[in-house]
Amino acid sequence: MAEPLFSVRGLKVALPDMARKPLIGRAPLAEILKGLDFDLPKGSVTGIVGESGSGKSTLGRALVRLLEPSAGSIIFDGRDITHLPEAELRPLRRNLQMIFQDPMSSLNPRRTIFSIIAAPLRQNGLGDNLKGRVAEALQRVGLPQSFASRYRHELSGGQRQRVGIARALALSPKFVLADEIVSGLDVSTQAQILTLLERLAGEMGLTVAFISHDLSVIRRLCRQVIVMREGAIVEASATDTLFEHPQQAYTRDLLAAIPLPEIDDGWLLPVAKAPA
Amino acid sequence: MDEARNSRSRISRRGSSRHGSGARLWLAGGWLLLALLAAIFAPLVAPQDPLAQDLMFERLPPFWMSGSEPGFWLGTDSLGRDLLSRLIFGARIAFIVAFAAALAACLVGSTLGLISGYFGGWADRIISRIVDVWMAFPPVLFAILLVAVLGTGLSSVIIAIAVIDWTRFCRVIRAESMGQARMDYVENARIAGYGRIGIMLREVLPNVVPSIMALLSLEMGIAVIVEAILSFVNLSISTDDPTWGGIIAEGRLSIHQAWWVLVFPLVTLILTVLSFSQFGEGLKARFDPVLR
Amino acid sequence: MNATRPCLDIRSLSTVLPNGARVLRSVSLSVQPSEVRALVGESGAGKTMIGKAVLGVLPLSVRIVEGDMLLEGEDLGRLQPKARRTLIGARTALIPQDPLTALNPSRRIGPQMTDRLVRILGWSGQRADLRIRQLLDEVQIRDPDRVLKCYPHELSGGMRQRVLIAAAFAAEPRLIVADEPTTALDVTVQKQILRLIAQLQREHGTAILFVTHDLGVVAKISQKVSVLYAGKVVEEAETAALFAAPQHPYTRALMAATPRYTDPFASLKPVDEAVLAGLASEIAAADQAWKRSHG
Amino acid sequence: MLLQRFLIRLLTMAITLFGVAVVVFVVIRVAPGDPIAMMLPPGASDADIARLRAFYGLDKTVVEQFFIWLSGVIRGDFGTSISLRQDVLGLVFNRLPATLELAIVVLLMALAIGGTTAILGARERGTAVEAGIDIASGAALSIPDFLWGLVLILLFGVLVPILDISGRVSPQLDLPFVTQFYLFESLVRLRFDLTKDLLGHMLMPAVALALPLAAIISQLLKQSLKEVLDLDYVVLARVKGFSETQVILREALKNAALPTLTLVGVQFTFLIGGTVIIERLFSYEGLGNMAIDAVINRDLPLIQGIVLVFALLFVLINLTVDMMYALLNPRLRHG
Repeated sequence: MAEPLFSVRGLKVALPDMARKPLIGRAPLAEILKGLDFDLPKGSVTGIVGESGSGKSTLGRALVRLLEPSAGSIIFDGRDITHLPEAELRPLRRNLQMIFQDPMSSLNPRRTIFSIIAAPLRQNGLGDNLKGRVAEALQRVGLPQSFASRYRHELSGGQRQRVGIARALALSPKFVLADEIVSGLDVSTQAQILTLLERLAGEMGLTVAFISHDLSVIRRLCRQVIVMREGAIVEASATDTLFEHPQQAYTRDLLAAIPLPEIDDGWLLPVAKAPA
Repeated sequence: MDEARNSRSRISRRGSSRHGSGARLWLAGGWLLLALLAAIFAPLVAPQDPLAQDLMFERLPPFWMSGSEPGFWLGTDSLGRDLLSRLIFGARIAFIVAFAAALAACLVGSTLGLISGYFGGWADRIISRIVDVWMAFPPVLFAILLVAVLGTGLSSVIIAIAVIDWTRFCRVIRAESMGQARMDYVENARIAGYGRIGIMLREVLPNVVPSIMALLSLEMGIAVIVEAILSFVNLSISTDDPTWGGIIAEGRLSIHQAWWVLVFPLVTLILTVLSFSQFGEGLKARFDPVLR
Repeated sequence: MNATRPCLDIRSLSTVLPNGARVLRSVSLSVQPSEVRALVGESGAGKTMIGKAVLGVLPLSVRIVEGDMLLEGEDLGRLQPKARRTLIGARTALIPQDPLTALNPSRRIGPQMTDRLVRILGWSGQRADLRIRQLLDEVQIRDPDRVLKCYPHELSGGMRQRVLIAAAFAAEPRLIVADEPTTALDVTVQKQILRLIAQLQREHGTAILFVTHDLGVVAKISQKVSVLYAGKVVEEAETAALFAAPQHPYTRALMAATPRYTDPFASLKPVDEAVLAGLASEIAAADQAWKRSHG
Repeated sequence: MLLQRFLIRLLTMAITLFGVAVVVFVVIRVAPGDPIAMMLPPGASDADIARLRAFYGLDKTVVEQFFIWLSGVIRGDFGTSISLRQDVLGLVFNRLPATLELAIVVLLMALAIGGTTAILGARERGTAVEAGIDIASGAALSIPDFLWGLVLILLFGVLVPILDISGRVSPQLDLPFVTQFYLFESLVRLRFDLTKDLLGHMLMPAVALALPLAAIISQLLKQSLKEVLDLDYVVLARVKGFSETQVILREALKNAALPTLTLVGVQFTFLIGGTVIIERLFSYEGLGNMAIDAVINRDLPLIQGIVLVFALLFVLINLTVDMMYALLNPRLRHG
């Protein structure tokens, strides 16, 4: 087996719970992630799946160190990045990229697509031949060169998400976090974006953490899956194993709850025991 | 009071997105340009010496009324000074005060608002507390007090207006920066390797610039009014220089004998204030192609 | 008897935006009593707008330019606004998309559920209260006393959606418009909610116009389906027949694009350019014809 | 929860007031002029000046003066006015009712005008009615109260002279009042002739102040209403069969009013600030008018007293609004 790119042990993240914040003083901390252990193997796509409140997005943000863990360790490419301060992280950022869920909010409305894609290049010492590199990034995601001079609002949803991918991949990073990148898109666009990511990940040998609430999508894209619930890992295994022989009741419930696009008269009939 | 500040900024936002901006922008800009040119070339365009008193010509009515004298288009005041010339020279003071005071208030307020909104934490707490204290002063009284303390004069007026009105910028820009700081592209910039100041200048600032511009224009109008109010209570510039507020104060006294001494500066002032606020909103609408 | 008079009959409905663009393009469809008809399409297909048009809650900018809507034989377009409102209030209900914004945050659940019964239908408060409790029981809410006194923010998303379903069925409407009622929910909650809607629909014999973007949901809940693209019905069929043999190329493409974990490599197929080109010319032809006949 | 919120607001209020006291004290002491010299006839001896300085405490250091003054303020002793030679608190209380009456009339006027136009505009959204309301409120908002005051003077004082342009009450009238709340007392005593005269004096300054405030209430509430009217629960209410007016009044108004409420509070404080120049313009004998005289006469104790009373009014208004907000918002009430 290949050496893991990420090695995570006992990872805990606690965030201030603003709902319970007293009027004076700090909000109490709520433990979002309750001690996670897992590895992300190099050069493959790992799915992280869970329902809302499972902590999957928090986990993603901790991996790329937008959040600082409260306990445990994150080893990235042999280096402990658990508590690295922002300034020391900056040289590593080139290899820790992210594609956001909502391209509307993740692309600055006042910058051209060129400027958006060029920013990480410039900031990471790849400022030479910017034009060429941006052109290459656009071409890689199947966008015409003329898009370089456009703004966010001049693009469709699918095109925006392509820009998000182009920007993240322009640096040829070792790791990319994809956080629910198709959940706002129509199925036809979703299929395009996912096949694009699938192809690029294969071509560039990327390590990807693919966060999604949709197990159907995960099955196609990922080599292994981590199922999360309430800040803990329910089950983690190779994709085929998970789908063919789910070990945990929760995983089986999740699978059974997906409405497949095929006729099944029994699906909606109440089962003997009331749903939990 | 956060809610209040947020909704304050919402007013300026909603105004801009609704109406077409073209006609407003041109009308408002046209008047301001006219007034500005008159101010710059005042000695050339003013038909009379604004300070020349002539008791033979006191309270002459405007040109279309009987008893008017050629050359005194808008009539004269109770000392026989030409009203049009005084208005033209008054525009000089009005514009100097408008530009200088509004820029100073803008610079201080926007910087503090940006820092407060983007960085949050202690910086925000301290700045917000100062803003609260400032907001507890009646602004006009504060301005009058400051000018009384600093002594009358152009620079006192400018300083007083900047000192009372920086909070307007601070409040709005703080609220907008807070909204910006929550956007994903701020995190995206961190992912790209930018530091905090870099993100503030690169990602946040460009998105609040339209608001700053609209506020700046609005503030210029307000500065003109505050200057007029200060002149009105006889606390602005030295009494020799004609100011719009000073003319209004005279007009208020002789209102039953010579209404025009009040009407013309009042109309000038209203047009100017309206133009500044509409110009700002129009600019904002024009440079905000990316709403939503 | 049932087949002679549909519960809802929409005939050639077209709407336009202020700039003259057509949003709905001569949509015709009908819902028989006790039938669930799904309206499926991607964003911009106009599926939500059809439901809003029926209920008379279109955005102000959208104008109906042609077509009739018959609710149990009554032509909605010919009624006075007041009579129309009362008719819609008495015979229809809406299950909205987002349970978070569908309840008034400053009113307690109880009055929000009973106000239609009391103030529009003229029931006594006691009768309305009994009715609501009965429905809450049907949607498996076991502590009605507490729930009725709650403010919306005190309930979870799934609970709120149950409350909304109970309120929708309370007045025994003939037709319910369900506008993506499970899109905002997690899959496990979605399954429970779909199950509840199906169960109540069967027991009360209500017709449902079920708006969704998810072919999976269509397959599970509906008997008939209309596939929409750009405000036009491109295919209409019995649900079973549609999934057995989709006729229109767009329907086939949509099915191939929908992910299926049981068959990962046969699904998630990007829509073919040729299909989209075909759709575009179909829409253009329809618009030309419409322009000719409407000058 | 509510009580805790209240106590914390009280604390921040105290901090704000202390800040105001410090700022005004510092600003005034920077003044180059000597107030004592202005009080005495030109030939006064140095000894006289020194005696008077000692009487007003002006011979001590600024810090000492501040704490002497502050301890007095806490005991309710604001010092003695230099120009009027009377107790500052007495002077302030004598003038405050006039300003409060004006402010309350303005607020009621603005709420009535702003509220109705907002509801009307929201109900008739997208029509010429709304466009008309927008233009009117835009104009009312862009022109400051000072200019509105002048316009009104020209219109109703000169062109059609039907209103009094100066003072609070006609001087020839015989006033039976025991309090300074003339308007209120005239109503209680059923002396409607006096009410009429008082309102005749108050109308123009009140309208001048109310126009911008009404415009801002109207714009904000209308915007807020329109946002709420697009929400699902409002759509649901329409489907239930309620009419648009019922929908606005029953479902939308309360939720739309909440965000507007805090803003009305802030605007009301601006309004009280605006009374200063409007009172001056109409020679209305209120606190603001006295404040300008105090500044011109360099009457330090009086200025300090008035500014502090204004600041107290401001924070009290904010406190009231904040508490109302918390009371009306179920999330905060039960949180």
